[in-house]
Amino acid sequence: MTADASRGAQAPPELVQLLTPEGERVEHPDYDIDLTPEEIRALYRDLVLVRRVDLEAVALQRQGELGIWASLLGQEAAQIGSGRALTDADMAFPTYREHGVAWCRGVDPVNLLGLFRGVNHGGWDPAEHNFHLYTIVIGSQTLHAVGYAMGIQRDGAVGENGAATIVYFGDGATSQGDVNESFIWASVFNAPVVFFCQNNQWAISEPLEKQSRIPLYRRASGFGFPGVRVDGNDVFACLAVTRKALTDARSGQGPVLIEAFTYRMGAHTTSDDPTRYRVQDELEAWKLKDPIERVRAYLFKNQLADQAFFDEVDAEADELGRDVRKRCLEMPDPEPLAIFDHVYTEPHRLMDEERAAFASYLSGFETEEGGR
Amino acid sequence: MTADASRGAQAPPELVQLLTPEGERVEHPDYDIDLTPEEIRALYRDLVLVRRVDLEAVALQRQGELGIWASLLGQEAAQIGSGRALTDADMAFPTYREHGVAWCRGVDPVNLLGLFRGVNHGGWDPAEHNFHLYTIVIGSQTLHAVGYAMGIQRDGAVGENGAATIVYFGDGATSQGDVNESFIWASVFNAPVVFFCQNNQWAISEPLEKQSRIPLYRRASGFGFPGVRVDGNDVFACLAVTRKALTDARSGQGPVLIEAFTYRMGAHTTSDDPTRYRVQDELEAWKLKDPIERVRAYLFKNQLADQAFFDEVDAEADELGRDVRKRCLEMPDPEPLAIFDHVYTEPHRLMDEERAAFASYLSGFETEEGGR
Amino acid sequence: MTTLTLAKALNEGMRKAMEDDPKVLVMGEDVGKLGGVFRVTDGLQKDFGEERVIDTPLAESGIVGTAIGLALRGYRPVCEIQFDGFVFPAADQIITQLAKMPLRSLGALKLPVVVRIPCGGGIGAVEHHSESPEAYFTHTAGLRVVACSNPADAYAMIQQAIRCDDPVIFFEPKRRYWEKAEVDTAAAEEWFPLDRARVVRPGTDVTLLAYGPMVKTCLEAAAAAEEDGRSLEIVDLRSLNPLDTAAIAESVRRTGRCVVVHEAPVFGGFGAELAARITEECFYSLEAPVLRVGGPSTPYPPSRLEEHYLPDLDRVLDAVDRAFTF
Amino acid sequence: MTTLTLAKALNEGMRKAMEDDPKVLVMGEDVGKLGGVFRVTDGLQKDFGEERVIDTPLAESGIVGTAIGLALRGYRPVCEIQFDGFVFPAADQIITQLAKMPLRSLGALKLPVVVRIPCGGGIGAVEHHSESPEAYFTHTAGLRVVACSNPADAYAMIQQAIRCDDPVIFFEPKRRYWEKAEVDTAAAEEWFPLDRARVVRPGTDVTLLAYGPMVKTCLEAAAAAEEDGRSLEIVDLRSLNPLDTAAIAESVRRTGRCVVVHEAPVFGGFGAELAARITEECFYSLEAPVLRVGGPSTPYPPSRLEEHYLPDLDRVLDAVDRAFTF
Ligand SMILES: Cc1ncc(C[n+]2csc(CCOP(=O)(O)OP(=O)(O)O)c2C)c(N)n1
Ligand SMILES: Cc1ncc(C[n+]2csc(CCOP(=O)(O)OP(=O)(O)O)c2C)c(N)n1
Ligand SMILES: [Mg+2]
Ligand SMILES: [Mg+2]
Repeated sequence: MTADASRGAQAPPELVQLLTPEGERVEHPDYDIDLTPEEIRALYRDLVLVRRVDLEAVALQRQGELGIWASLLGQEAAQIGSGRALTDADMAFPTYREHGVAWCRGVDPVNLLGLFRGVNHGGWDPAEHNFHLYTIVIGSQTLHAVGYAMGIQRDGAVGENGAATIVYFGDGATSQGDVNESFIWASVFNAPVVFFCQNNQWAISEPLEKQSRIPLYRRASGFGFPGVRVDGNDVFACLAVTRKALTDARSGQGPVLIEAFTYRMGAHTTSDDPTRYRVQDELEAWKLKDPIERVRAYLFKNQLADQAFFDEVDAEADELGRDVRKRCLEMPDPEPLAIFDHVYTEPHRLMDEERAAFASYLSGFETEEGGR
Repeated sequence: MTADASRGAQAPPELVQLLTPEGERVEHPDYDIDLTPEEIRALYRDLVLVRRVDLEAVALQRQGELGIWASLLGQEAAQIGSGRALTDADMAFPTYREHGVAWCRGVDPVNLLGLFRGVNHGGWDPAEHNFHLYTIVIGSQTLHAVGYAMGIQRDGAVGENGAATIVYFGDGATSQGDVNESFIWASVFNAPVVFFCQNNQWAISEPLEKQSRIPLYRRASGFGFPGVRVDGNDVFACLAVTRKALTDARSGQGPVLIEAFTYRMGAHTTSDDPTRYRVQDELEAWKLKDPIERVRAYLFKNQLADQAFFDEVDAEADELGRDVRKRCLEMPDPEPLAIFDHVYTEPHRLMDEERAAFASYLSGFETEEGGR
Repeated sequence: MTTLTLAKALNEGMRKAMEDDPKVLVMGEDVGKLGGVFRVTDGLQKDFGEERVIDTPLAESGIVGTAIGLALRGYRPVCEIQFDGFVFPAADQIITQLAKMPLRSLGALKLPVVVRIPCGGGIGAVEHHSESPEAYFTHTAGLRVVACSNPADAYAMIQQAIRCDDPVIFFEPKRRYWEKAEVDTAAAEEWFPLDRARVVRPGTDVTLLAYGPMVKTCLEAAAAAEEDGRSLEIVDLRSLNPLDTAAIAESVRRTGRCVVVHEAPVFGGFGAELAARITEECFYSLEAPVLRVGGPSTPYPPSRLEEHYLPDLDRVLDAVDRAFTF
Repeated sequence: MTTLTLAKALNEGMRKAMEDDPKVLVMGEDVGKLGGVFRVTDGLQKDFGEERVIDTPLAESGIVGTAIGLALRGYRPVCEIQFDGFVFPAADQIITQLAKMPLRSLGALKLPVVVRIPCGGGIGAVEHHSESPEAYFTHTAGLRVVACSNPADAYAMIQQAIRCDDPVIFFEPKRRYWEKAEVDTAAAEEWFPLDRARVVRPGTDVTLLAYGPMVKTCLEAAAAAEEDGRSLEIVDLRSLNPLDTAAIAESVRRTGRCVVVHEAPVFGGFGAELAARITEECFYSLEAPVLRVGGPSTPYPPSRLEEHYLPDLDRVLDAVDRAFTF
């Protein structure tokens, strides 16, 4: 195994893990979780379904139906574990890769595709799902999340039955000024926010060493709040750790940084070619830690689910994939004049003028039968 | 004493101190310094002279000769201690308050006044003194310093007889994205840079609690490099701690963050009115820790200097003050057409056109005997 | 009617807005106890508390970024950028987030955030404290950009900006902060619309377009020109985006000549948009090209040179003269 | 002479610059092993090592800020901003530091930093990946701003930019990256000056001013117009700041009509400066106002709408037609 390939191949000692890659339940002194078989099967189902949606989206991109897609392959446990820790009142701020969290928030997967298909910049109402729009400018959403959390404080919604905010970002994002400023704001105002960093080891072609020389969860200590590293491929641990962090935040104990140690199994996006910069061995090592396999193994070994269940979930996944595909193809292109819509909330003269001019320009083509 | 006034009134345990406010030499397990009487007297002289220059500048501002002045009062030890730790080959990046460091770098004090008088934006050649221009945009110089340090690395100038960079910034500056990005760059590239934060407890009207909930030196740990807090009013300790950090940096051991725990005894600038936001008690508490008094006491108690020496230094200071004042008043206003100079290094058509047009506009007044 | 300085008018306007709507927050560096370096927020923290008047950490991106988050939670933050030259660390949050998020949400989200920027020179300050960065924001679709020039407008416009559901970049002419005028603090419902230009001095020979600090300079020039027998019409743009093109064009068609005045560098400045747009609208009416008076296309100079840099009465009249040589 | 794509021409130009001067560095996100997301730096790290081709942490302010520091130490960094829409986190370092530091030092310091920005739309990308932010930089005194439109210029201009002792913002038309043309890699000393505009197609009826990606669009429009019996002259500006006003004015005086074309939103776009300046220079020669063709004054739309947003042959010809209705 090369030096590269050893990245994270052995679990670092500080990693919170509750379920081993082999599907063995292990104990952790600070974190525990007590899930019913039904809950575990539900988590399994989530994991399988979001992976299926993701695969379908990759296929849709290959077939030219999406301009690009950012796959979550390998990060399902981090997203489902943290996403299922949220209550309805909590607010989540994603990057562009949180398809699994979106799923937990009840966002219709087809709505995620609009952005990647190029029919809109974001296809859902954040308030409806308490799930903010995808954010592409790396790190900028962390400040929004902290501001939102400051709003929760001002609403008096911290304490019992309180609400919290969770914000997602990648390992690369930790280098942005905004992310560090968000740590400052959150700690100074003791805002109810959980920083959920999915360290998938890569920022496009750059390995973690280009962003930090120490484990990322330790960044929080420099700002005076707790940081914890969790096995990001362990859905139990992600759920437990995020649940605790959210509970603390909601009850007024301030921010927490969670580093979910995981791996980007696919390309950065469908435009990317990871063979140019990373070795196959690394991928192989991480395949052994697959986030779905270990839950399956656990369910199986502990006889919490039978083959029929697995088949059922697979069938459901296929059906979901087909449905997403079908509805993706049905997504209409926006009207040309939509360019001018929603730029401003209130009437805006320049928009009106330009819209009218463009409409008249377009109607010129109609009379000319399609122009020159 | 109010809660406010207790800020830093008792030395925190982690503070490196070698000379108490009372002028007693104390030992520190990690830092020591062995200074000849002559060296100590030289430090004393530095402290007194830069304070005198500063006082003169404040007076010049009051008399309308400077537009504004940012006083270093109270921060002399932090600046002289760190400034005297530098070798000629080291490069320093200041804020707008590092008059003491400028002194150590051999910058003529009068040159510092140009910016504040409004005759230029910076009146010295940084390469001549290895002292960069004053930077007003908070924190931006930290990245310049790290880039410069990366240049030192590329020049092969790390190691024995190596060079390092030191960059100054305030407690408020630690909140800026740029400063945190500079920590990332420095640690990832292991750049030979010393981050010298003068925590003078205030960012204009905002106390440190608005920027951090833990001591600032601990910020470094979040980025994986050492941080140390030094008594910023103790010139011995500042010299010792900075010297060690620079030695480490020069020899390839990477960045260090030094938090010099000090106090802004004056207003933020001459435009500021600190009575609006801070209590007199706090000031009184800090007066007891004056950076000059303790050296004087030490010299006196240990009979390393006599009254004649102190008188001599005071006389020199007065002379320096007079000289600075005289030469300040002599500073000519720039020519109007200087507006177009040095905007570009190479010839630039627009500058030429605008310069010519403005010259002709101005000459119109001459013929009209001063215009309308 | 009370007599207020421009700074105090803003202060009273914000106070009124905070009284009217508990969701209005004020945030920025030193806005609390100190009341801002220009005292524009003086007394607000004392009266509305630290939860509503927030001294923030020292980082402009953080200020605007968290204001966006607060707005997403239903608040109406009013951010203060301490000086014009310090808005650039917030450029990314303003340009890529504040301006675009409503569109990104297809209208589901609105961001009623006001970013107040004291702007312009003439106060003898050091670098970064005298700039006029409006062109960076007028070119940023999704933002409204307004500039007040006098106490009465300041009082009304800041409240209108706060009530507006779109993000507003609000420029304040810092060297006019201490100028006084009568302000009618009662006539809240009869405010002149936020997005309309106003003829502040009617005239017949040349139209002068100005905003913020230059309105007064133009008024002075008009008074001087009158003695020379020339009648200048002054239009205070007030809103730069959207621009009240119709009102401007109406004036220029009447006068046939137009001079644009701002402090920002001419090259690529907002005057370019004015000149280009007016020329297109009024091509047949123009006796001369639209002339631009502005700062040289250089960084703002050291303050001892600012009298040469800043457009003044003479520079304005010189341009007026030139407009008559065509 | 070799045939190169525009991307490869830039690559070869940088390679040449690195060979010629050991102080030239390349830095940015993913510029190393990956060779940049557009492969413009492909192979450079392999050949020049990690010390000279630096994969940086993910932060644009850090990239430009440390590049400034490297330049202060005598290096000539070439920074890559991955996409146009991601330049804004670096806005402060570019606007308040890179552009102003030489002046601040009264000429003691020079900052030969190149900031490369792939720009423009037409590649079916998501938000922030198709923008044309040139107007933010043309208005920033202290910066040079250039835009290449074809492989031959790309090869020469990137080397000229690197040799230039002033900071240069270097725009690359990303949708033209894969277009090929003959490049004379030998004629280094006979390069057309970096700050000159070039007539890329002579004509007599209308002058079209364009730069970057729109030059090709204008050439297509000119070919189509020729069939209609109209002769369009195309000027490729190449340098936006400084602008080659003389060359442009010479053309417009001859043709009497001018259309400006860029992808950026029209409102406050660089076309405004062109229109204002040309009108002032050529007032008596203009048969029609300078017309501007550009993106709507809205954020760049989702890619399924970009064909409507981007100026195309039809929009250009429509403006040409309108120029004849005056
Ligand atoms: C400000 C900014 N700079 C650059 C980019 C281009 N970019 C998109 S994703 C990415 C890497 C992000 O890495 P990481 O934060 O680790 O998240 P991941 O993609 O691995 O989930 C980059 C550089 C961007 N979107 N925004
Ligand atoms: C980017 C930026 N924002 C705001 C300011 C205005 N300002 C000047 S000094 C200052 C406080 C700085 O505090 P600190 O970093 O502690 O340094 P000190 O002045 O105490 O030495 C502020 C807010 C600035 N210069 N730059
Ligand atoms: Mg990553
Ligand atoms: Mg301070």
